Amino acid sequence: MNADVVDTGVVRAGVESAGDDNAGTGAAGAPWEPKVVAFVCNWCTYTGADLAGTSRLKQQPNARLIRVPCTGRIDPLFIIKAFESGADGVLVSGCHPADCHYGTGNYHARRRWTLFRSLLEFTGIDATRLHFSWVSASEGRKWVDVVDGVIDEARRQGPFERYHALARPEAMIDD
Amino acid sequence: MTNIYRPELMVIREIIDETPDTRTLRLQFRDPEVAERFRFQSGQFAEYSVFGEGECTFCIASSPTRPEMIECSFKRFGRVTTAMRRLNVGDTIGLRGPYGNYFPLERMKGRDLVFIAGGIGLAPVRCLIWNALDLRERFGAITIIYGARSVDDLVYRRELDEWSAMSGVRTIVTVDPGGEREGWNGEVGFVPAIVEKIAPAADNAIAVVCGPPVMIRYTMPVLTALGFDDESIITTLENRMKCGLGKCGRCNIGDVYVCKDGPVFSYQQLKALPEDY
Amino acid sequence: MTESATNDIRAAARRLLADGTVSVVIGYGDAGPNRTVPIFARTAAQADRLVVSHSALNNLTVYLTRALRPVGGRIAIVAKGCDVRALVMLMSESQIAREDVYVIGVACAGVTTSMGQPMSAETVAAKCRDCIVRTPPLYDELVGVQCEPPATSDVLDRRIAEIEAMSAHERFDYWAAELELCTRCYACRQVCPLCYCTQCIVDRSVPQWIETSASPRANLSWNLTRAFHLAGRCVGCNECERACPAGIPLSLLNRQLAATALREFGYVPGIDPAAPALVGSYDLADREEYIR
Amino acid sequence: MNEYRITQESLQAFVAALVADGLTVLAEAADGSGYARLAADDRVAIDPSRAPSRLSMKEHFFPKSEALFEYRREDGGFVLVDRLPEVRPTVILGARPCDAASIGILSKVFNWDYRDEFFNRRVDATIVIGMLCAYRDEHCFCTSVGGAPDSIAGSDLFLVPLNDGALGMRVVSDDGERFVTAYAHLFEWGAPGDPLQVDEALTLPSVRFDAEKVRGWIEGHFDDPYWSAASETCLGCARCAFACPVCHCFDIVDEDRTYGSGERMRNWDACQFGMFTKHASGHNPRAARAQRYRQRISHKFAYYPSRFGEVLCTGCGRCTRGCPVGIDIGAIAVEIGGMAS
Repeated sequence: MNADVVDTGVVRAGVESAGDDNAGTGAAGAPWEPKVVAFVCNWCTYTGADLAGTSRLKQQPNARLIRVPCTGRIDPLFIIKAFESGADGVLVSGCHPADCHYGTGNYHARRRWTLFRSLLEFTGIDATRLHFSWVSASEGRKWVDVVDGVIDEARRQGPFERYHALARPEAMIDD
Repeated sequence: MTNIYRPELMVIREIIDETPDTRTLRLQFRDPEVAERFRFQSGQFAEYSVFGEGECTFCIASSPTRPEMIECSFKRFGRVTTAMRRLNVGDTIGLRGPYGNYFPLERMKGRDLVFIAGGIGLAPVRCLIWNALDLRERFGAITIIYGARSVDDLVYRRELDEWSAMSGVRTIVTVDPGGEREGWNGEVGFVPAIVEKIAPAADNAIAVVCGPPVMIRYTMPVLTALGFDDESIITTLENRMKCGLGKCGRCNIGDVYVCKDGPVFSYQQLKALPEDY
Repeated sequence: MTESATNDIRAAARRLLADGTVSVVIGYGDAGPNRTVPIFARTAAQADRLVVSHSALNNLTVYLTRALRPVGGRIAIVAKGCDVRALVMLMSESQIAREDVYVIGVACAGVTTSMGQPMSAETVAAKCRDCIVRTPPLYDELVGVQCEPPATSDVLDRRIAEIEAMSAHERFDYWAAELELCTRCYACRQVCPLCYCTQCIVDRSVPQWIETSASPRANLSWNLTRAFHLAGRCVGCNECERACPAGIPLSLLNRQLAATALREFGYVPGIDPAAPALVGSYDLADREEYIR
Repeated sequence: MNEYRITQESLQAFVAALVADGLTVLAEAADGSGYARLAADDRVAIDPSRAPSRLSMKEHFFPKSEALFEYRREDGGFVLVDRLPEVRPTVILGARPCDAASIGILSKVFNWDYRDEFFNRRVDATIVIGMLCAYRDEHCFCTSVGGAPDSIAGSDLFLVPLNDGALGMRVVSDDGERFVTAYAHLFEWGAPGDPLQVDEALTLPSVRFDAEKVRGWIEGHFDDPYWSAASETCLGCARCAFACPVCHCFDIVDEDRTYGSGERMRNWDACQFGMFTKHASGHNPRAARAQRYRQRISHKFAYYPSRFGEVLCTGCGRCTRGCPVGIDIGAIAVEIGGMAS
């Protein structure tokens, strides 16, 4: 993907397919596995995750990474869409403060997150399923810790039933 | 007790790229019984589904005289057509229809036919052209005037060549000024100007005009000047539609529902409508 | 807000139209007992239809970016304090230039919750009970009698506190039940002076981020997005809630976010046109203890 | 005409019996929002002089969102599953005449040529118990569009207040007759209390305009500057259309529920939205607010009457009461009627 141009269609397709019933679970009859969507910036966290891979650090396979140019590009709609599409946990991760490739994208993002978390909390959407981190290109180890932590937390919490149930046909008003 | 909104399933058998942005799908019903039942007339339209994305309205571009395949031609514009472009041979498409009225083939019998089309507006006309050609002895002389923005934007290119080669069919292809390129030996000029230049005889003739609104607006007075009366000029309206069943209200113009009372209108009928299209 | 304020507005409108200062005055027209409707006065006769009263509910600044966006020249607008806050936001977001609008500010003692109500302690709008802008923060001329700010009664804040006191599950169920009623008529968006996008995200279909069905899931997505897009921008005029046919307490969502903006960033929107937008700026010291 | 006498107690027992029999009972909610479902032990209040709810009862026959069918990705193709509604027998209790009239008007468009079984099944499963309406305000104008506060159009049974505070229930359709038989034991036969005489006790809303004249003017004034003036303050939301008992425009969209499988939905839509008629090419026949407003008024008072023989308006006044900028459809019809004279 061209890191400077995000086709929102690609992001949406990525988010939705992350909720694919076949993703995250093993063969039929296998125990439930959490689905986690991770929105990561191209310059730091994605590279850090890549480093974890090339360093052959072991991590759980439950997270789908969606790479965006900068955390400043992460619209809270991405997060809503991820939960709508079946995510049990969402991770948003980018460059440490002062390290943003574009200078200030992560500072702007941080403000938005503070407001968005407050809105989620107020509406009772379990904000503990939404995680934020700074992971630099050199922090492969931290990436593994963070993403495993998010997955473990989602596993402990179980399926995000409350939100996903909104999509069921029977949730529609019916006489 | 039937669900009037439920489409029949079709399979894409062939994909033809007409231009860089226009594509024709050749479709067959999955269920042979449905295929057997399906009947339509030239000028009717259908609602095509890409499941997960929605429905889109196109005329049926193939002729009823060639029922083995249903064809639709489309340009990528919105959500559904974007998805439609991603489909491959063997993929599923839904179809509801046919809907609407059709070209008055009976009234055209024994008369000269003048087909005038612009851009992708050739699709409904093409359906009628093949319909007329397959019943050739019923009609008089046939003139086809077709224009597009540029040489690259001409659709059904191979068929234009085919029609050009036919005796008793006069085919004039034009491109907008600036749209020509080296080796182009067709006309250059906007459709209304070319119609004026070609000046098809209005005597015992019917003109069928399809294309972008601006082309239709400027072609009508030319035809009138040539002596075509309002009843002998026929066009189609391309209103936005959703249901195709005269319910959703989208294609309503005055007391007319384009999806039921149209899409085919004579110039006379069109003049009686409020200019809301 | 008295007869004299109405007379002052009429006189101002007549003068501004006569001397060519403005081409139109957006104001409130009399529409029967305890009712007004927005009117656009372009002549002296129309100016004499202008009124102002406790029934001047509409936030007329919505017309500056909608109906009158194409109108050239200067426009006069009758605006209460809360309306002027919206105007300040429109200026700070470069949607309208200060010199293009002539503000007939109204010193406001409060309006009623809905049309047709006489003013009383019961009918006064919730937003007016703890108004911080009885005198507008900005105006070209001021009508009405300046009055003391009310003793804060915190009706909205108390309701917010009640909801915050619920468990997360109760909060979720509460909002799911409220938002299920949403019909997606978009009256909340259309009456909002700060929802001025020429194409709303919900009307974009490639890709379709927000589903258009009035289903529980789609309604949640739409209403969260609407509220969030107003975070740090909403000035609390509460027109969205008044316009909502389903009676959803949208003002609580907006006000809770405003409270967060104040608590976290010390930010109050719509007071200072020169202040940078909340989400368009940052501070190195912004909190981040929730970020790993 | 058969008539039953219903007291508050028997009304309460009636609703309890209906709910116990598995029926859905809908009545205008006390909070004024719309027609909502009653539970067996809810206090039932029939108050003919209460203001109409914000939303009409249309939603019961034509939901704001409903699935038309389900699509499932299977074996490289798709499987479609019908979702024709299985509607529980329903009783609408205390429907206003301006609401009950909507069923007949909507049936025309939902059944010309193609029959819409989604609408029809809901209508067929419903018994409408209308109510003589004693509410009046400056926005009511049912008598100008062929209705009346005591009109039984669309009702199966009809409630009238009696002088002694009880209600009289008249049987006004065969369906109503069949239905009420099962519950007749709960009521007294005949009506000892005198029914309030409509012409004496109730003032009819005065006829404000001649709908035929309004139609005539609209048909000849498509390009009249009046349309811009009338719609000047309209903000283009759909509150009027969604509150209207007879506005019926809709959109059809697909929504995935899980990856690759989902539902085709039908959702309320409105001619007031700029997107409504916008072509894929970008061309929009009604790009301007005034054009859309003209469509709204013309469709109601000219196009629909000339196509289906019914004014697309029951005079309930909901659009006007709810309009955030106070646009008054009755006043507009009066103005147009005035221009026609």
